Order: sequence, then structure tokens, then C-alpha cells
Amino acid sequence: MDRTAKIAMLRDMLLARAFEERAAREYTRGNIAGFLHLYPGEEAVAVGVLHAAEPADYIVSTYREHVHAMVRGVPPRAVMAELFGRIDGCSKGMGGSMHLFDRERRFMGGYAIVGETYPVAVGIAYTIAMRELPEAVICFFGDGAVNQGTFHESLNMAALWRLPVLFVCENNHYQIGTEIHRHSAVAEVYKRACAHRIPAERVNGMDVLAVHEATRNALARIREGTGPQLLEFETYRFRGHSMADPGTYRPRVEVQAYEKEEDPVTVAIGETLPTYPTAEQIAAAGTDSIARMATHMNEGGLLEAAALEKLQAEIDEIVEDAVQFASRSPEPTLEDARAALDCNRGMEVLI
Amino acid sequence: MDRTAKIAMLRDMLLARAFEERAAREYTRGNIAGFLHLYPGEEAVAVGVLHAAEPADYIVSTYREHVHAMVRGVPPRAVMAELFGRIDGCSKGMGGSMHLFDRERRFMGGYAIVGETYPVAVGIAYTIAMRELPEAVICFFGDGAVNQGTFHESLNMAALWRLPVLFVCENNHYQIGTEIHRHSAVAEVYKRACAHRIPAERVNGMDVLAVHEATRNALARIREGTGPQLLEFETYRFRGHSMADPGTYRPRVEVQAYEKEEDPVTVAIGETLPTYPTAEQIAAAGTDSIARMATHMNEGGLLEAAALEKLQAEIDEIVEDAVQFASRSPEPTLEDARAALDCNRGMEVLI
Amino acid sequence: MANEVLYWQALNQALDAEMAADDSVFVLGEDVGLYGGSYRVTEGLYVKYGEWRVRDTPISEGSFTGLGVGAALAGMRPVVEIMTINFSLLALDAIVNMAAKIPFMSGGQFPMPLVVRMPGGVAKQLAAQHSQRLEQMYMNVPGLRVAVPATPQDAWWQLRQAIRTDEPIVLLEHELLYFSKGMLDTDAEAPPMHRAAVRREGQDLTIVTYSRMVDLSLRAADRLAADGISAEVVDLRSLRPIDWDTCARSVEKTHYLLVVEEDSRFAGAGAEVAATLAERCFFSLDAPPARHGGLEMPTPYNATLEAASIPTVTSIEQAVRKLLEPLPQGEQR
Amino acid sequence: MANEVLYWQALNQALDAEMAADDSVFVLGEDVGLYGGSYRVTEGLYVKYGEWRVRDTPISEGSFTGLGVGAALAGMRPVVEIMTINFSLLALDAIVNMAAKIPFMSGGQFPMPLVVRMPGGVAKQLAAQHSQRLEQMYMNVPGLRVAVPATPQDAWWQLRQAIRTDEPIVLLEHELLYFSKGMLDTDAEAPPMHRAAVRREGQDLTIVTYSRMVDLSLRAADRLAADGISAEVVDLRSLRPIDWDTCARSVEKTHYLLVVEEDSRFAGAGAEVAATLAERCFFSLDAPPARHGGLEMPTPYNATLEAASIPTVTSIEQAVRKLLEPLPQGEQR
Ligand SMILES: Cc1ncc(C[n+]2csc(CCOP(=O)(O)OP(=O)(O)O)c2C)c(N)n1
Ligand SMILES: Cc1ncc(C[n+]2csc(CCOP(=O)(O)OP(=O)(O)O)c2C)c(N)n1
Ligand SMILES: [Mg+2]
Ligand SMILES: [Mg+2]
Repeated sequence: MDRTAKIAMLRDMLLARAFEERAAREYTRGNIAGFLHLYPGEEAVAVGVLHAAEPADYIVSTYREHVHAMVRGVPPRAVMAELFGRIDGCSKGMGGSMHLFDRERRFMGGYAIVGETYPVAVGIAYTIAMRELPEAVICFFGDGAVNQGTFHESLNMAALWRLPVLFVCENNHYQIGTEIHRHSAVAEVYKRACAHRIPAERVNGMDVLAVHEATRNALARIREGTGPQLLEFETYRFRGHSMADPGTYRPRVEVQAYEKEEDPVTVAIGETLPTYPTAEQIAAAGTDSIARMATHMNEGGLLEAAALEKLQAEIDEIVEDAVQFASRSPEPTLEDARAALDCNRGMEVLI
Repeated sequence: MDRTAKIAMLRDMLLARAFEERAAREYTRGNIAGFLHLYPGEEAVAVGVLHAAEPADYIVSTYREHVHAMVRGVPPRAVMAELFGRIDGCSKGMGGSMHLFDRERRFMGGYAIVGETYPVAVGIAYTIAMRELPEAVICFFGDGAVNQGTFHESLNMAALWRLPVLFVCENNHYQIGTEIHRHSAVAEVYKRACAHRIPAERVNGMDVLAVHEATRNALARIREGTGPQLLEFETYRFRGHSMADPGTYRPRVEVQAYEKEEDPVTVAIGETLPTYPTAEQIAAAGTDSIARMATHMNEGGLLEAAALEKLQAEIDEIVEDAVQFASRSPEPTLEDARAALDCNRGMEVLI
Repeated sequence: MANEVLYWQALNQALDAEMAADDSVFVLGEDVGLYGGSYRVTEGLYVKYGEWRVRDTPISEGSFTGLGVGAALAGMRPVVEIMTINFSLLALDAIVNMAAKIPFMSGGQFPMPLVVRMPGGVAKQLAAQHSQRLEQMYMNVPGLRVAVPATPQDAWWQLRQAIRTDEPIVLLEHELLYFSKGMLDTDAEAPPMHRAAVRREGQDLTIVTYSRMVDLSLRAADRLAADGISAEVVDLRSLRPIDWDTCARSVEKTHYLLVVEEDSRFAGAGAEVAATLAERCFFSLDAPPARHGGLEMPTPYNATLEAASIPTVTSIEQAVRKLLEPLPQGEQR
Repeated sequence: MANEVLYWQALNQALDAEMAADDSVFVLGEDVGLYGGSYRVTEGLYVKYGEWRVRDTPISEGSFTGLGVGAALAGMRPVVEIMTINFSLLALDAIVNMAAKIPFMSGGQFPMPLVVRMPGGVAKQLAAQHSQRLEQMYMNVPGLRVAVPATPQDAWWQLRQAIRTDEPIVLLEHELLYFSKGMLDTDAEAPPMHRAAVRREGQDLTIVTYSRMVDLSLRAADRLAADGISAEVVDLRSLRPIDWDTCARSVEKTHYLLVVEEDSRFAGAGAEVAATLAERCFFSLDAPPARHGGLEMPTPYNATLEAASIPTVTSIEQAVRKLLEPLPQGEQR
């Protein structure tokens, strides 16, 4: 992979982090409401995966999808305006944080009911297969989402009819407050694909280069017509599940409950981060994908510290601009809402 | 296994076959209506499994459950009366063929929406585990039913909490008119259990002794507290899916559709029996579990031909008696229906 | 050209016509292909159009209906068959949370030319789990349209219209109608998809009904006519939206309203019909707006009880007579 | 003893009391244990009763609700929490096809002491998929009971009653009520579970409503009182069965009926209320029975539009004024 491509990935990761942190601030300021699920910590997944996709591929995502949308090309302005509920948002203020859509970029939506992404992706892939097109569908979901029945139903159909879907699990080890060992009998998500004989692999989701490579390979196999593939990326969210969840309670309560017993879960939980880590802590832990990529670029002589700083400044400007744009964008009217609802009516006379 | 036990199994298989064939006749005579799903061909499964269960175990079954109910001890009279829709039926004529229930015998019902048996079984098993009782739940389902999302959802929970459930797949290779290779990416059902790390095994479902042994072993492991087990029994239904389905169409249409191609499905289908086989055909094919068991008993000197004939005569009498009983049983009244609906009201004043 | 056909044949021909006209139309569901459909609606299509356009699915209602949603987003015109409405409870997330909401939630970006067909109603001793009506579940969903064809001609018209529109539509077919006969004129121009039809004109009262109950109501009207009672029978044809003008015009003429539905009365589809017409035609009504529906119980298997649990020609007739009974002086119902 | 508590605390105490009294009561759902429940309703119970009685589940609504059905069959008293009513579409098979029907289908052999609790309604900018009401889906299900507590006292009473009864009950809690305050008297004797309550007496019209809309209607009634309009407000407390006598008594006194519901009007819960009262109180009504509900659209994310999509104190007030407006001579509405 060349330097430009790597810089582009680092840039998107920086944008992702800065955008989300800003969204958090705008939420506490009251400019954004509802459920706001942020992505810090998981950037390497969206960036690595989507940089490996073609423009003709389709993306189906969840409620934690701002970054997926932006990496796919949806302008930060349109995403921020949507979070603000404004008419210039990518869903005209009707969808909000959990329902970003961009038809032109084949960003087929953020879905907020866990488990919906699978059948939607399979339906798009069915269309592609039927039309014998060289396209693929990328379907995102979390570790908690694999326990929804549609996961297996959809994997079976995708495998049975050899549909071009790349199933991408963002395994951040938590289903809101429930750690993976407490929600899944088999905590290695990729192993579940065996039930449908779908090739599957587990990859370090904190390493954007590894994510990118695994995705490129999987998509190449899919385009050969061999059917679906599944990739599990191990990652971690630094924040709570959503802005409504401080994420600070985990170990304390758990210890209370288990205090008379030795339970492996206690140990596992003990190793998680109960509060949002500082930049220093992240750097020290060495897991943060952005720091890791920056170091890689620096050490390889691809991007020096000064250039990185410049990049960061550009990003900050883009985010600031997005916020300004969103604040200035008008609210949608009831007529806009009605137009959205009736968008497919055409000239049809119903009665 | 001793001679008595083997004779008891053969007896139940003969009863199963005779009862179901008689039910078919009563259906064509108009004494039974609705969907009537019959069991001929699959007797070794119900008999082998249920003879290995304890009276304290619970049974959860599907819409093809007459034989499960009878082997469990529900009197043929009560089953036939239910098929006739009469008050002496085991569900008082409210449930019919697909909804046989017998609380006393822990026969927890026939469920007619595919995929319902799993969560019901898991719920009962949850109760057992919570109460730390030595009981187990036997959960029946077909090969088509494993594509319902509840299959995986329930297997995951059963494995996660180590619940005492024996999942029993009656793989007769068909989901109504759809052959297993056309509905499942992985046609070996037992392999699906790998997704939840549940021990699973495939067994010849036409051999009642093999079924019995596999079940006994699985139940023993369950009672050791190791969690759920899954058994797949390969079997075949000699009749159509239900009385509404002649089952004669399969190869002809398939050939039309595939005639310009070589498809493995065509071959597979070619080997199935398009019409209900005669007794001679079954004997010649050598797959019928009853013939096989009878031969085994005869060759082992456990039951001679004369005794078998006598047994068969007894069975015929039981079935005839069941039909007579059912015909004489009164129809339930609207008051009976209201009493069934309000059975749990007690003294409660609602408003 | 007009021909006598069975209801299922009208649906079958409609599918065939649309599939021939537009290669983005495809059907999917359990046993719709090789088997030809449980009620024969897809008969012959598998051989004609091949497995990609006539797709037999696993028993995965939630996901194959969701597959339809995804395909519609990608520009196809899927026609999903859910074997019976009873199983559609497993597909409600796809229909209610996705199909009905995506065009709106996306700010109007996406078409949703999805049709979900499902047989339902009380048939012959199929027992509680297989005898549900459930129409009302689909009525309270903004973004969705619901059609209930009662005749082969409507089955033909409405299924074709449903396939051609870019909005999601649920088509409810009654299991006992599949083998009912009627004239089908394939050249006749279709009325708007959701327009109600006055199936019989009358002066003394209005029966508003739909699906299988239309035929029963017409038969009850015949019997009543012998006694000089002239009933007007309105077939709604659609449950969302409802053609209020046609209903109101009739009630304003007759001054009496009886809503007949197969479903149990409490919170059934008829509740909306009665509530809106009670409000809109309040000053025209000479008696309380009445509803006649099924009993408040799951459907019993026993044939006699099953029959007693839903309206019959006789019970509709009785409900009409009761509605028209003059009130004893000074008494209020 | 009476105390001021929050709605969620009343539910929490009710669960605690029943779990302490009967070891066959257990709760299950997503994040009900370690996390303490998304709306804190199960807070503290995990520590107190342990993981078997306070079970965190995977995201498998269909199966863990079905687990509740199985456990109820085996003699337990499960209280299933579905994180929000929107996800209950994935569990409808368990609730409608199983819980509501098994006691009947089995000829009356089995108890079904299952409680399914779910938060719902329009909260704060949760957008279309997370803002549904859906009450009406549960009303048309014979064999099921549906309670809608509007106050902490009712939350306490009705949850305890629900747990103690052997029939399946859906308890619908409004997300915006969890942090509302009210008096809770834990010793007071409970009224029957489904009895409606007259929350405010009045002479000029009857507002029939439930859940969060009770409070809004009471506030509208306060404003109207300033203008000399005396509204009676009836809180249904239950949507299946409905206490018709209490409603009818009120309408027969006031001669005017306004049904207020948060759900979009078409085929919402209010349709049944209006239809039945229109029939039953026809001769008492001086104006058409009116309904005031939400707009016919999925809930928009934008705050202003969201607020405009459901009734407010002001819009209820306006609906009342419109209802009481004298008709221009000779004109009919
Ligand atoms: C069907 C359904 N059940 C429950 C929820 C509530 N919910 C939202 S996100 C979430 C956890 C999902 O966890 P995971 O799939 O691991 O994704 P993550 O949030 O960790 O990215 C839950 C339970 C939902 N939205 N939909
Ligand atoms: C959810 C649901 N979908 C569809 C049906 C219709 N149906 C009844 S039995 C059946 C096939 C089931 O096949 P399998 O599980 O293999 O059981 P078998 O009948 O072969 O014993 C189908 C599709 C149903 N009852 N429930
Ligand atoms: Mg997660
Ligand atoms: Mg089968």
C-alpha cells in the first residue's frame, strides 16, 4: 500500500475521533439529543474496512454509524446537520444519529433495531447476484447482535445462495453493560460462521493495516463468486455505550454480586476500562489504533510529526465547519416531513 | 437392554404406525379435519428417544406429535378424541392434532409455529436448573425448523447457562416440499451446534436401538450438569407433509426446472419416494424401522412371528377402541371453551 | 377479455403478468417455487422464470421478509409470500420497523416497492395458532398500505397495483377465498387501489365489511331483501387508507351502520371503521353504530365451536334485524 | 405508609416485594442485572437475588420471551423485560401465538403467570424506530391482558397484581413517566387491576385517556377550568379489558366524549374506546365522539417536529374547545 493511501486512512481515523468527540460536546450542550452512540476506540475498523471497498459496493450499518458514513464519503457537514436534526442532514433531520442514509454513496442506512442489518444486506446481495454484478455488500454488526436470530437466518441464506456479502463484526466485547462471556456461549464470534460453512477470520481491530488487508482479501474472494465471508475485528469502545451510559459502574456492582465467589468474569471485567481513558493512558496502553498508526507512519518516514500536526489542524477545521454548518441549517418543516413520508407516492391516486 | 424393554419399543412402533394410518383413514372419512401431519417412517425416533427418558423429564413437541404423545403415555383414546375435536381429547377438543397437551405426563404441548419448541424447552430447563432438579427437557424439531432464528437464540442461551435440554432433530430431509440441500447451507444439522459449542451427534434414525442408546447417553451427560446436547436423527417420512400434500409432485416439476442442467439436487430427489410405498416396497427397501426391529427381535429369538402377530392384533384393537371412544365422545360446548380460556382466572375480579 | 377464474388463479395471473413485464419483480417465500405455493398462487412460475426469480426460502420469516426490504432498497420489486399471516408475527420487525419507516427516516431518499402477501383468516379447523386475522396489526402503521381483495377481479387488480407502486403494501388474502370463483376481466381499467366498492345498493342500512365477510354479508342481504329490508353492502377493499367518502355517503343515505368483520370485535379493524363513521356521520345516524365480529377467544379446533366463533350469514342477518329494531319508547340501547 | 417516589422506584419496589414473597418470581431481560436496567427498574435486585433470579440475557427477544413462556408452563412466575416496546415486535410470536393461546389450546390445563414489561411511547428524539406506541397490537389478542399504569401508585399496584395472577399480562410503561413523581402508599388496598379511575371530576365533557396522556389531559383540564369548562378525566389504567362502566357513567353525565391517545389516531387504541362508547352512549352524546391522537407519520427525529407529532396540553385544550363549540345552525360536522 502506498503512502497516500496510508495517509488517507490516518486522516479518516483522526477525523473520526475528532468528529465524535465534538459530537459528544454538542450533545452535552443540548444541540444533539436522543441516543448518541459514539465510535472512539473503534476507528480502525470502519477505516480499514471501507478503504478496501469499491464505490459500487453497498454499506449497511447500525446505530453507531457516523464514522462509517463519513469514511464512505458522506460529508461531515451532512452528518453533523443530521445529528442536529436539520434539513441539510443526510436524512433531512428525520432520522437522526441512528438513521443516516445516503443513497448516492450506497450508504444504505443506519438501523437501530439490533439484527436488522443482516437481512437488508442479504437482500441487496440477492439483487447483485441475480443481476450478476461485480458488486458486494458490507454488513456491520456488533458482538451483541450475533445473538439475534436474524444473524443465523441471514447467514444461512447468504451461504446457501452464495451471495456477495461481507459480514463485519465489530467485537467491542460489550452488549451495552453485558460482557461477551455473559451473552455468548461461544465468545469467538468468527467461530459461529461454521454453522453455515462461511469462511471466517478473527483480526486485530486495533490495527488498521491488518483490518484493511483482511477486508481486501475477503472482498476479492467474494468477487470470485464463492459466496459470503465473515470477519471479526476485536476492538474496544473507550466511551460508554451511548451518551446516556457513563460506563463507570461495571466493576463495582459486579464485585458486589460475586464477592463471595471466584468467577472468571470478575477477572475479565477487572481488565476493562471503567472510565474514559485520557490520551496519556491510551498512549501508554498502546492499544489505541490512531496512536499506533501515527507511530507506524512516523517510524516508516511516511509522515513526520509536523505533518501530522498539520493534518490534525485541518481535521479540527473540518469538524468546526461541520458544526457551524449544522447550526446554521434550518429545521425541517412539517411539509418536509410529509414530503419524506410520501416520497414514493408519485402521481398515484390512492382512493 | 432386556427383552421386555425391546418388546415395549416394538409395540409402541407398531401402535404408532397403526394409529397414524387409521388417523389418515378417519381424515378421508371427514372425522378429522385441519392440518394432519402424520408420522409413518419416523417411528424409531419418537420411540427410541422417549423410551430413554424418565417420567420426570419434560417433552416439548411440534405439530407432528401424535406419536410423541402416545409413547409418552397419553392414551390413544385421548389423542384420537382430540383429533376428532371431542371433549375427551387431551386438549378438550380446543387444540386438535397440532396442539396435544398433557400436563400430568409433562407433555408440554405440540406447537404449530415452526421454531417455537426451542424457547419453551429452554424456559422449562431454566426452571429445572434454577431449582437444581435432576430433570431434563426433550425438545423436538424438524430439519426445516433449524433455520428459524429461535434455534440459534435458544441454543446459545442453553449453552451459556448450561441448561438441561436435549435438542432432538427429526431430520426427514424435507421442509414440506423443500429438500434439505435447498433450505440449508449446511445439510448436516448436528454441525450447526458447533456455533454454540454444544456436543452433537448424527445417528441413524431408522434404527430404534441406536436412537435409544444415543439418547440414553446424551441424557446421562445432561444429568451430570454439563449443559445441553443435540442429537440429529436421520429419518424419512413415507407420506406427504400433511394430508393436504400428496407428495407426488416432487420429481416431475423438479426435472422440468432443471432439465437443461445437471444438478445434484435432481439426483437426490430422484432417490426419494414420490408416492407412499406399499408394505412390500418398504420391506424390500429395508429402511423401514419397524420391519428392521421386528427382524432383529425375530432373529435374536426375542419375539417369534406368532407373538408379533398377536401383538399386532392387540394394537389393532387399541386403535379401533380409540376410534370408537372418540366417536362416542361429546363435542365440547361454548361453555367448555370459555372455561378453557378462563382457566387461570380463579376468584380474581378484573374490574 | 372476461373469464371465470378462481381467486388464486387471478393472483397467479397477476404475478405472471408483472413478472413478464418487469424483470425486477421476483417472488420469494416458503415453497413458492418447486412446490408451486401452498395455495397454488405461484404455480408454474418457477418453471417459467427460474429459481432466482421464484425463490424457495428456508423457514426464516424475519430474514426473508427483511431480504425483501433490502432488495427493494436496491431497486427490485420483491413480492414476499408469508405462508400464512400467523407467521408474519415473526416478520413484523421487517415490515413495521423497516419497510414502513425507511423511506421516511431517510428523508425521502429510498423507494420501497415491497409487496408482502399473506393468506389469513379462519379456514377449516386449523386451530388457534393458524386461524388469526390480525389485520388491525397492520392498520396502525404509518408508511404502510393494506389491501384486502375480496374477489378475483380485485385480487388481479390490487396485486398488480401493489407491485407497481413504490410504497410498501401488505396484501391480505383470505384462505377460504382462494377457491372461490368470479369473473376476471383482464382488460378492464382498475379503480384506484384503495377505493371502496358498493357491492350492493340498499336504502335501509349500510353494512361495511371486507374480505370473506363481503360474500357472507351479500348473502345475508339477499335473505333480508325477502323481508323487505334493503341493505347496502360496502366492500372496503383496503384497510389503510380507508375510503371514508364512500362509506360516509352510504351511511348518510341509510342512517344505519353495521360493521362486519371476521376478527374478534375488541380492537379489531372494525373499531376504526365504527369510530370514524360514528364521528363523521353522527348526525345522520338513527341508531348507534354497530359492530358484528367474532367471539373474544382464540379459535377452537372443534368444528362446531369454530363456526360459532365467527360471523355467519345467519348471525349477520340477526345483527341487522337487531340494529333496525325500533327502540321501546323512552329506552336507550 | 405513603411516600413520594419516582415511577421507576415504585416498579422496583414492586418487583422486590414480589421476589421476596415468592421464590418462583424471577426477572429477565437485557441488562436487567449487573447494569441495573436501562430505566433503573431492576436496580439492586441482582445483588440481592443473584443471577438466576435476575437474568441478563443476550439480544434474543424472541427466545427469551419464549423462555418466559416455558418457565411459566413449568410453574414459575417470570417477569420479562423487553428493553423497549419497539423490540417487542421480535417477541410477538411468544406473546401472541404462545402465551395468549396455550392455556386455551391445552383445554385449560396450564397456568401462564407471565408478565412482559415494556417501556414505550415517544420520549426525547429517539427517532422513528424507537418511538412507537403499539398498544393496539396487544389489545386485539384474546387471552392476553394489558395494563398501562400512569402513576407510581398504579405502577406498584398493577405490577404486583400482574405477577400474582396466573394469566399472561403485558405491562406498558411510558418512557417519560419513569422519572415522574407521585405518592406511593404501599399499604393501601389495590383496586381491581383493570378498573378505570376518574382522575378529575367534571360536568361538561369526558376525556378518556391513559398512560402519559393522563397527566397532559389533567393539565389541559386545569387550563379549561379557568374558562369555566369542567372536564372529567378518566384514566383507563387497562387496555384489555376496558372498564366500560366507568367510562359510560362519565359520558352519560357529561354528554361529550374526547378520547386522547399518544398514538397516531388511525386504528390506535382510541378507536376501540370511541367505537364502543359511541355505540353504548349514543343517545347520551350531544356531539360526535371525538378522538385526538398523534399525526399519521413515523416519529421524526427533529425535536420540533417530534413535539408536533403527538398531543400536547395545548392541543388537547384545543380539541376540547372544538368539541364543545356550538354547531352553526343546521350544519353537521
Ligand atoms: C432488538 C433490539 N434489542 C435491544 C436493543 C437495545 N440495544 C441497542 S444497542 C444494544 C447493544 C448492542 O451491542 P453490540 O451488538 O455489541 O453493538 P455495540 O453497541 O457494542 O456496537 C442494545 C441491547 C435494540 N436496539 N434492538
Ligand atoms: C413459522 C412458520 N413458518 C411456516 C410454517 C408452515 N410449515 C409448517 S411445517 C413446515 C415445514 C417444517 O419442516 P421440518 O421442520 O423439517 O419438519 P417436518 O414437517 O419435516 O417434520 C412449514 C414450512 C409454520 N408452521 N411456521
Ligand atoms: Mg458490542
Ligand atoms: Mg423435515
